[in-house]
Amino acid sequence: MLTASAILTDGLVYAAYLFIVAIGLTLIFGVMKILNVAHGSFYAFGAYGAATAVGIYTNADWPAAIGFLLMLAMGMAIGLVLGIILERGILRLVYGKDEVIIVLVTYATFLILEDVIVLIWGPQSYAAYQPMVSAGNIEIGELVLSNYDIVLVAIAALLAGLAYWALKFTRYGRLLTTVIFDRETAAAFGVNVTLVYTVTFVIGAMLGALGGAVMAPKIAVTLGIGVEVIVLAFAVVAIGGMGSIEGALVGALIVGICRAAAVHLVPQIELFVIYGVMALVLVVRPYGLFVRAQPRKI
Amino acid sequence: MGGRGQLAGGLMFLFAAAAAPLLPDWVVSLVTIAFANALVVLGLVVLWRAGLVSFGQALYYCIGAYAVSLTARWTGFTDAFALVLIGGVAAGLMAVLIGFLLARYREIFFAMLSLALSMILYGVLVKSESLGSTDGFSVATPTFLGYAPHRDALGLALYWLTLGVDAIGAVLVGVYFRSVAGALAAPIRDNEIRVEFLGVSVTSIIHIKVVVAGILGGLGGALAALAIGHVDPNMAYWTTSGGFVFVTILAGAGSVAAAFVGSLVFEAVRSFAFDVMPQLWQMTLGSVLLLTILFLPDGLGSLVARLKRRREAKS
Amino acid sequence: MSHRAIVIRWGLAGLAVATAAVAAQAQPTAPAATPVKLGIVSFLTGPAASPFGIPGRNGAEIVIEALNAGKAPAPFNTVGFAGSKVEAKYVDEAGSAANVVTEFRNLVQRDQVDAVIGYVSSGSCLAVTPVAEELKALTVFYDCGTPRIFEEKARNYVFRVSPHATMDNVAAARYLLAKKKNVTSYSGINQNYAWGQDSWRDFVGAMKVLAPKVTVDKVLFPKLFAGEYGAEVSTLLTSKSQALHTSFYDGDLEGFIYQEQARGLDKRMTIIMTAGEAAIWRLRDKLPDGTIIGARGANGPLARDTEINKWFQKVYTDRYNVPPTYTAYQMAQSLLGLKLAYEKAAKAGGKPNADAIAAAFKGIEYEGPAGQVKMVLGDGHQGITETAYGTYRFNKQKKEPEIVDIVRYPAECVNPPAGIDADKWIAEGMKGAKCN
Amino acid sequence: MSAILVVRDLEKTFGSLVAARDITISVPAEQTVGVIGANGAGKTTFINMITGHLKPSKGSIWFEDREITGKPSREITRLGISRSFQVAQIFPSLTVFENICMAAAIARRAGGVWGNIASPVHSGAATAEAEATIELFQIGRYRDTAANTLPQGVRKLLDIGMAVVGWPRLLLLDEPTSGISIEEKFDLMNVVMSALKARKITVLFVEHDMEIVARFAERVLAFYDGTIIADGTPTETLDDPRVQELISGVRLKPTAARPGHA
Repeated sequence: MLTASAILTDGLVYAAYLFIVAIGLTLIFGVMKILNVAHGSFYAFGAYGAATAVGIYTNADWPAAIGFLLMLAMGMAIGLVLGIILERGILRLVYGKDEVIIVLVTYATFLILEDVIVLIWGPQSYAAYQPMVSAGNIEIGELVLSNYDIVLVAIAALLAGLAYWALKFTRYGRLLTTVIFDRETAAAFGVNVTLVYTVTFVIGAMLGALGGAVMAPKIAVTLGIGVEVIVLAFAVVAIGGMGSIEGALVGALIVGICRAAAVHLVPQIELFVIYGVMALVLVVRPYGLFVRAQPRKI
Repeated sequence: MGGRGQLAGGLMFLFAAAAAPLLPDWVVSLVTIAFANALVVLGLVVLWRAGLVSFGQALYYCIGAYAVSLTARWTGFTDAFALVLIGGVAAGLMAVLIGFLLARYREIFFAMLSLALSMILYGVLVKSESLGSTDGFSVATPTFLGYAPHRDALGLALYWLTLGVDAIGAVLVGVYFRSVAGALAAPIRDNEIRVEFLGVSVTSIIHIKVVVAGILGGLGGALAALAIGHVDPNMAYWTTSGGFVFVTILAGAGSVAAAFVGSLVFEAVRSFAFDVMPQLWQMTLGSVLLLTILFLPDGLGSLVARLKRRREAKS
Repeated sequence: MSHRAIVIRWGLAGLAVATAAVAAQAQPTAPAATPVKLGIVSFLTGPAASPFGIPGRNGAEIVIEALNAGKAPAPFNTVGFAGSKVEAKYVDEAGSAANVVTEFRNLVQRDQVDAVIGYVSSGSCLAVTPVAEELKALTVFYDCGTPRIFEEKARNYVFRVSPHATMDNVAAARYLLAKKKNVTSYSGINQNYAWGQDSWRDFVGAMKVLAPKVTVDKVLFPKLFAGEYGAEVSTLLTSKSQALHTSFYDGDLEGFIYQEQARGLDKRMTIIMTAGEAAIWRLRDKLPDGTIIGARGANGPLARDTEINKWFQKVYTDRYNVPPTYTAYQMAQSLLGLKLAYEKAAKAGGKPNADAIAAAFKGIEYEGPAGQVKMVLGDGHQGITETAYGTYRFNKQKKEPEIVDIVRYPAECVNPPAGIDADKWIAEGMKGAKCN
Repeated sequence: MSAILVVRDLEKTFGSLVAARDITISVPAEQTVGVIGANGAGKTTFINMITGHLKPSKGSIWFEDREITGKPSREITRLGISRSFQVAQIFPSLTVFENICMAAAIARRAGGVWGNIASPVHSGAATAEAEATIELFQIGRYRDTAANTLPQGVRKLLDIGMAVVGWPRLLLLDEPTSGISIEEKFDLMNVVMSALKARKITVLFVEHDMEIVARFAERVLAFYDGTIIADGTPTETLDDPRVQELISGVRLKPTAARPGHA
């Protein structure tokens, strides 16, 4: 019973983390059909930005809540700038090329950004633990939960709700849905696809950076944190169905729970449980859980 | 791919073979590794012509490498020719199996599934302490039909072996490209329905491509294992696959020779970046990739084609 | 190396490939007065740069500078290596084994270095070893921990001054049992790769020998650089163990500590960090008091207060504003050892070659910042030193980390004797350990 | 004349929707059959079932006295039934010659996986076949043009050429003149029909233009609501009052057939 509830809570926390890093990736893929390897860089930049912000507020002795908000704001701001630069400066030049070529463009961008981090922040690692430590913990039965983890789950839930609301009830969201559904028709009906692309990419970048920012207090912000996140987010998105927000949510939950169960019950398989689940899902549903194969017409 | 191209390729091959003893050792070993990797790239070219990209080609590379080192380790058998063959066959068999699954997928899904499969192999190897886990283990010094060279002579022998395997591979891939199964690449990318209605199973043609690419990947991994003298699970990691795709883009899918030139250029650029900017080599590589895609969308191979066209226009 | 020299060399390399004849001139022969060239390889990029690679490189820079100025304390106070200035070339260890081997060959064959010092990852060391032997290139590994290098085969040109990782875990077990008499069970969290797996195996082996009744509870192997340890912390929170063994370092270590602290794991069990020392200057008051800390030898705050240690601490701290951590120590130890061997070989006159230096290196003993090194294992190629463990405390008055309750273990107490493999030694009950 | 194609009681349903029912016909060898009907009348469903693209829900199809009901399209192609498409299905990045040569090589290859690997594309036989077909369809001046830059009419000819290069005995043409301007339609059909006659191929072609049907077909099948409502000579079918009411809409004089009728 204790193990079961531990698996559930751990799974939920891990799923929250996965969802936050995967939602931006799946959004960009859904609208632009770009599998963005540079998403890992957004994550890393967000984390470095958050660490810088935490450094500023710790020195200034501000209250923790302000520090937390400053951290998120800094992360998102970096995502905004980075997103605009990449979309306007690089991706614009390769629209219309093969999907796979664009993946490689983002891979090249990722390589370059890895070293830009060294140029800006140097090779040393940064700590940003203050928000998490000051959040404290609560005891539920025998389990001790970090309040920060609860905040993380809340943020993920909020993002999911926000995404649902935005896509369903806002003008821009409905526009996006149209573009996802049928790009040519959308263009024919006068949707400014160029603008939609820019805005989507920037939002995706901000979400990626936000992922890094909220995770920064839990980890040591160091070189190479982006690499791990890319493959993880890919796996989640592939399981859920690329381009599907609800897919990212369900994918994150599946991976989160499976991994937590593996750690508690059979720790030997933890290393490949994610890829195992991914391969399994792809074998049964080649396009992921939430995307149906499109029948081909003659 | 006319007779002139084959003649030029043959001459280049002979020149590369003859020049080796005059080259500095470090160049010989750099070229050996570049040409071993070129076989993997050639496999990716086979797939790419049909519009398929594998982000998991390191799977076969790694299987080829481990097959070589494990065979040498368990049986004490060190003949390089046989070991390379074993590497290719082992990877080929794996590709036959995986092909049943993979041949149904296209585009990004093909890429993602191949990535997942190679990461599973990585996870299994990391978990296998008896195989040295992440540290990997060393590969026995190979012999060549009883001849057991050392130091410089070993380097040259491996270089010539790699060159020989490359030449055979290039010729066979050339023949394959001219066969129905090989030429059905652009047609599959263009219009699978038409291919099916001409009476061909697209799935089985792609399956063949996966196997051809797998065998080439295994041969490349086997040669690399002998040249490096060490194998480790990183050979299956997705960044290794990413590197191969990188070279494929750099080389372009235009010709067989481009894979070799591209691989050589990549290895030289990488080594140069390590030498000159030890902390910014990723940026250098990323920039080269980006500039290639932007300004040479068909890869280095297209430079030759462009030159040829200009010459034809003049005459 | 100057920018121009690089351009010239690559130009020559290009020519060499095109017209092979030029190549012969690309390799200048070295006259006797030329400086000693060293290739220094460590992680300059990637996750291992900040904790290991960069401190290692910094250690090399500061020591080489002091040696070239002749300002190191005796007996290292001669200029450079036997009067020749030392010129270092720094190379990144990042990338696949193929890259590491290629860059090693480049250093030896293209740059014609006299020796290579480097390598953090055991995988790199294992990959480089056969190549170094084949090329007869003198190579000193400075940080990598796997005992396999000298156990698989006798080596001629490869040396390692720093003791291998077995010592860390044997001493950890001894310290834990000495200080926590009430331990009935313990758990472990180690990264899922060779270093973590080996560390855990050695620790469990040593515990079995020293306290056969103590049981193992949770065994966790999260992925390397996983970053998120929520499930692991929960699992450990459900455990009744009194102690937790970990060989985590840097990013993973810090992430784990932040996350476990938020949930109070350290209130329930004592954590033993075999490589924890590198993190104390960064974690400061975030590292729980009472944590058992190792430094892969008597390095850093665990080092004895000798003249040479005081000197090294001072020059390093003055330059980099942080005290040197253990990889910096290991680099300093390796450089100083190589210097002694070089100078011993140079006494014969002229510039010594690799064979002469290797012959001189075999079995030497000397004292560096981290104490007395004895090259006794692996036929005189593998060093052993004493080691120490201590308990961490953050001194709130001085606002500085402290390690108290330090226990020193003689080299012969925690290392296998010559001629027996580390695994076997532990499995057979650590026979012949001399602890007093 | 023995029947090359026999269809009995063919039916296809998608859930509750009946796309084809009660189709029974017999086509003698070398006959040219026109198929007419409004959109959704079941013409394409009928063709798709014969070529194996769709599996019939009921009934049977026989080709040269061999049952082919429900066989996969690849196998049916290999038995000697080819088809062209409403929208030309070609390989845009290849030249006209490469398109046809590819199709010729595929048709001539040995069976099995090994056949695919061992058969060269540019074998002498395949090349000769391709050249002959290009000649037959009079598209020689486009021989080395990339297919994605071809005019619409040539694309259609290429599409049909690729279906013919493997010497099929039965060819199904799905709206060969769709997307072609009225002025060009007759020229195109003249080229196609004389080529097919030259190779003695039995033809079923779907067509909306009654003039073309009247001119080129020897027999016309009229589809309505998934079934055949008239089957006979062009005159008979086109004069059928039901056909006039439900399909052609206007009365058309089949006697308008001009000289040169193939």
